[in-house]
Amino acid sequence: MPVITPFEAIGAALTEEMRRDPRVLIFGEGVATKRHDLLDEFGPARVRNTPLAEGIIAGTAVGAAATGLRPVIDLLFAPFLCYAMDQLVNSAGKLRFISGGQFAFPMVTLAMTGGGWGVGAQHNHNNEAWFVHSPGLKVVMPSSAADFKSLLKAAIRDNNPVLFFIDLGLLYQAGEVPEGEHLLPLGKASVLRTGSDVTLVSYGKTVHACLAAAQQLAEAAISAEVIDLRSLKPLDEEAIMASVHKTGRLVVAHEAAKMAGVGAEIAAQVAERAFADLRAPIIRLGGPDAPAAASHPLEQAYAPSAEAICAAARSICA
Amino acid sequence: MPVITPFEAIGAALTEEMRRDPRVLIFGEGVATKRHDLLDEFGPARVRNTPLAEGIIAGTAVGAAATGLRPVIDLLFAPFLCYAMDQLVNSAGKLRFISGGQFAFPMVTLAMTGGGWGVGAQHNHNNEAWFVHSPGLKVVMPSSAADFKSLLKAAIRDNNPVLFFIDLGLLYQAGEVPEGEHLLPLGKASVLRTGSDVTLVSYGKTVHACLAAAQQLAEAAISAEVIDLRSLKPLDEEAIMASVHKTGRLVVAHEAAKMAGVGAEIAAQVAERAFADLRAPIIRLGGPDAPAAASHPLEQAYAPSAEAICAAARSICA
Amino acid sequence: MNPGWQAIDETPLFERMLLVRSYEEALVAGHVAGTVPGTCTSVGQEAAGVGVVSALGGDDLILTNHRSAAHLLARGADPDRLLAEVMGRSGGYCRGKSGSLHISVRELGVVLTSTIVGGELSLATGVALSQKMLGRPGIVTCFFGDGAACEGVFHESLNLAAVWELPILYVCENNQWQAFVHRRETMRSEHIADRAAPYGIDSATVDGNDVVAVQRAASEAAERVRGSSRPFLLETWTYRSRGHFEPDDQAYVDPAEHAAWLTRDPIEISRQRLIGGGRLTSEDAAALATRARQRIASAMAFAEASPFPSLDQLTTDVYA
Amino acid sequence: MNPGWQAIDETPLFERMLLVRSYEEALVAGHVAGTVPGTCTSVGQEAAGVGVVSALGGDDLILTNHRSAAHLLARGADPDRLLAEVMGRSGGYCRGKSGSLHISVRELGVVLTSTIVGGELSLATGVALSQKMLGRPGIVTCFFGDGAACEGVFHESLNLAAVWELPILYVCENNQWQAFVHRRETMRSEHIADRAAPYGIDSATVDGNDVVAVQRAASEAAERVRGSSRPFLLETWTYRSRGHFEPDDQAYVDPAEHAAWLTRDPIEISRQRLIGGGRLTSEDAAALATRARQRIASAMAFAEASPFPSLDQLTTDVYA
Ligand SMILES: Cc1ncc(C[n+]2csc(CCOP(=O)(O)OP(=O)(O)O)c2C)c(N)n1
Ligand SMILES: Cc1ncc(C[n+]2csc(CCOP(=O)(O)OP(=O)(O)O)c2C)c(N)n1
Ligand SMILES: [Mg+2]
Ligand SMILES: [Mg+2]
Repeated sequence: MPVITPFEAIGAALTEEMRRDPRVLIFGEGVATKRHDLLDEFGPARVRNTPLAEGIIAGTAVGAAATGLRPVIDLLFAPFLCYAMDQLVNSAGKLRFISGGQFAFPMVTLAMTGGGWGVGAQHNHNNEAWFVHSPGLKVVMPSSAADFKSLLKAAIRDNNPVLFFIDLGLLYQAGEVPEGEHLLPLGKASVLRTGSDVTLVSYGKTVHACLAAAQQLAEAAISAEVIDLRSLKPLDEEAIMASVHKTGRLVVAHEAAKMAGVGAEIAAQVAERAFADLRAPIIRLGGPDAPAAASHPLEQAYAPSAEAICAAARSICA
Repeated sequence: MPVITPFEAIGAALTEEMRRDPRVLIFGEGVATKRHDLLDEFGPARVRNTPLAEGIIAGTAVGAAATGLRPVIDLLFAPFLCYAMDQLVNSAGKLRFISGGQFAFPMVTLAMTGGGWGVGAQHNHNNEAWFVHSPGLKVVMPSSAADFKSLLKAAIRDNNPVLFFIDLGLLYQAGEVPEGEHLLPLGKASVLRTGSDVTLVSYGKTVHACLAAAQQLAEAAISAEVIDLRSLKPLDEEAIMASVHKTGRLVVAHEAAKMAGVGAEIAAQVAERAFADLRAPIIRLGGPDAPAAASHPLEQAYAPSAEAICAAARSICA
Repeated sequence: MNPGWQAIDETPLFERMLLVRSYEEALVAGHVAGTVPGTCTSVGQEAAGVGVVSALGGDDLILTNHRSAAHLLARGADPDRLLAEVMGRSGGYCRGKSGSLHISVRELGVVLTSTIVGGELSLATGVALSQKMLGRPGIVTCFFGDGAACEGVFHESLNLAAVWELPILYVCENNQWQAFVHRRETMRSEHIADRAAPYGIDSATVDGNDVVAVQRAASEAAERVRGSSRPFLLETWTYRSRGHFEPDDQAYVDPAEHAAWLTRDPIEISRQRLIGGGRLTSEDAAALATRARQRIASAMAFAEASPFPSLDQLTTDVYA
Repeated sequence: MNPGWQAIDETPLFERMLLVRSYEEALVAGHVAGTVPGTCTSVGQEAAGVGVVSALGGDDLILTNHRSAAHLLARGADPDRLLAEVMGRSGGYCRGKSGSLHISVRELGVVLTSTIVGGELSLATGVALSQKMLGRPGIVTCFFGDGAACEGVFHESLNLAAVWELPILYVCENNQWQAFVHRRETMRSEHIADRAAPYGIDSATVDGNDVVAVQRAASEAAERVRGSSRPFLLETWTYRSRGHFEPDDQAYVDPAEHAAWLTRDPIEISRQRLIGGGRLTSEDAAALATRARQRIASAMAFAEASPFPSLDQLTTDVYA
């Protein structure tokens, strides 16, 4: 199987979908420069650089999606989504409902997030929970090169606005990506490791910390099940419930701030729907309720480590 | 004790604080028109109408706050905060940290939210959870005329950026407001009714639904404790833990969408810190994961009712 | 279609304006009676809306905002379904989910109405991009207010439309007011049209209270957009005679300015020209006004008879 | 202080430019060596930054962005603490929390640096409002790029500054590039200065590679802001000689354009004028260059010796 990076996997997904469907186009600040292979193949009408203006980039995508195109936009870093919140939340997320179903918004918004480049809090801010809390949107955040490709293809074919978050720490982590057409349904989690003592739920980069933690736990004779959510909205509640039903213990981990993060929603669902199964407190690990620093050691310490996840699991498996 | 509306209580708080501190000023779209009493007393330099541009209104407040003024801005309706997310989140919330503590941002942002006027999803959207999930901000949402005044005064004196959400449904609900200087600390919840069987946690308008539910529950010989959070960030975890320690049961209710709302954070904290106290599943009630409709019956059905809260409590007190 | 002054038949425009006025008078009366929620009326701006819309072709698309009655009715929207929507009934164009502030009517080409000020400006570029890339004939007309021209997205929208050569007719209804703030307080120049040139966009300003002048200016502007596939900005200079949102005592309005504009009521200007030109008798004009009122009365009956949406509608139309 | 052409002593400006160049050459070398994170350099723009900052008074405030080395060093920032900040060390001006992209130095009046493009434009109005309402003498200088002029907040900022009569000197460093996109692709006009007039703001454009011309134009502009308490927009026409962010192969750059601009290197222009005018010998110039390099070498030593922040710094400086 070919081994490629998520950056390449995203390019491959875009290429395949743009070949398949002439309505698919991509635009953003520097997209045509950085993805010149796409520009060469599909031309300047379908691969566009834009002025530096996230609001109108997103608004243009919303208007185009409602009227027959299937735009993919690159808004670069997640904090820049702040300039496009009206278009993404008030327009893309709400105008289908407000219009009584007259419009659909098949569009994908790409945004990088998380630590890795030491660029500080105005580039590194995991705000995906905002969009999970907003109606009419879907939210995807892959953890492997193969998933980047399959999930992006599925997102492009979805008829709803999808926020596609790219964990910076993974962008150049090459992995095996099967040739040919592979799509993953949005809203289905994947069990990366089965276990019976504790369930570790995560997404994006932190999935790998969970896998490492599970390895360490195995050495301590604790059997951990690792769930990669893949999609945060829709959220695969059933996969989580099924696992907790089996293990009775839950640890949720993500790089985003713990406070009111996606982990809170997962913990709350389990505390409501799987209470009878629970044998121990639900532990959440997430970033501190603080901006992310540029300084390398602080940036790296922001996200939950395998050690911290392992320790949390041990504390409830005692 | 004088009986005034929250609209008047806000005016009273502004008047007292502007008298006390010449650095306090207020601006926004139509502020000088709608609050002409303030304009008359404090003049056009401290009470300003602005162009229709939420981004620069908020940015101006951030820049002014960092350099010696204490601005209050009125951004009207919560969905309009979408135009000011960069200034509120990336600047006000992060620049203190990014600068290594060189700046502080004593500013208050007013925004109305919730149902009541039948104006639809682009005016009615409870997005307070976004700001609870964002670092460096404080979030306040009062439930009574007296609290509107005391909490706004405290917010104006706070040295951090405070999002002050005004539940539309309460704006003209008159209540007793004590004369003179009363401040409430941000981050302290209030127990509006003590009980022993179940804890009902809420904020804003839904607090009144919880009180009504508690009344109905009492008739069914179920003793409910009602907690009004008042401030969502900082969140009064201790008050919640103390109550759940006593009751062993928790129902959280708010008008904001249940999915990844503030209720999730509260449920998750209890499931982690008070697991041993819990005698039943934690129930959350919140709006559906959908935009709010303009149509009156739909708008009213969006928020959790006293009946729904009562039924939820009964279901876990059986 | 680019009719010169002579060619324009003013009577149908006059009738449309009467329909809009009757419709909004019914909204106001209903609000006072407590049967209709508050709305943003376009009383005084009927010519600006009717004049532009009547200059468009059937393929052309329209984006509008919270003050849309003239645009919708001029485009041929059914008063029954409009009123039902305003009153939150299931028979409304948006099943009662929109209410008055963001009514879209896709079948008429009125798309993506937003009540977020500037929303229409942020969406128009994408609609025009679809028209251009999918090779559709119609141009995109984007109605916005002088206040919306203060939002940053105005700048972003015009700049992108110019750079990408998008077929957009930007129409700014400069009605002097931005909710409770006068235009004077929010910008140093009187005219929004002044702002187009730096983007490389041509513009014009027209008396927005003269429906014939508006129709002609809009026809010319639309032809330029059609011919060049480039954006153009038309400013209609008009006045919001009633308040921002019902109810509104307008205590903040300068009575002299208000009175001066009332003497230039667009319907009265049209009526006098039609009668003066011998194209209508005052009896004809009165009869047309009566017919408009009757049409709206039956629409009100339809709306009041239309049921509210059922509660399952809380979660429908969220995802495609 | 409004020095005419004659009055300007170019040598200190030349020295400042040398310091900036040496500093950024050290950043680039350190990046190649793996000891310094990637940065946005202002190589080629030294005159634009140094010329403006040297025209300001001690009371004046500065807002800048991600490409700030010339502004900071011209203002007198300590290279030790700057380099420490870029390298994420506790000895940096922001304790290592900022890194290179948003360095503020309050003690020098460099406030609220933001790397959000347009951030400086959204904050400058508030800083100027404080200056005005608190009766402080200094004006506010806001540095931004040609790309930032495409963000909506540019429009909102200029409009508000004009309406509220805020003492802001807007300085657009038009370096032809917006990250990986040429200015040509994002706007129809060449000059940002063209955009000021509709707001009622005066503007000027100056050769940004001639430090003396920039200094003079900035002095005049600053005096106008001081005298009128009104905003003014100065555009410095310059070029980003290196990539957007280290590393950057600039494969997307037109070699002819690049070569043409390299012949107008601001430091070389200044050097030749100083030597030509007999104010420096080439030996003097070389000695100044050496001194600048030495200063940066010792700064690098300081930065490398400065410890990383301790982990408790993860949650400090969040709330006041
Ligand atoms: C982003 C946003 N800010 C504020 C409002 C509240 N609001 C609704 S209409 C309006 C005035 C708009 O003025 P203008 O653009 O001139 O349009 P007009 O109402 O005069 O037709 C305001 C402030 C809003 N709906 N959206
Ligand atoms: C809101 C936002 N969008 C995009 C970026 C990424 N970015 C950083 S600098 C830059 C180019 C800015 O161009 P310009 O304003 O001309 O400044 P220059 O870099 O040329 O000095 C971009 C796109 C950002 N930091 N913030
Ligand atoms: Mg207006
Ligand atoms: Mg540039």
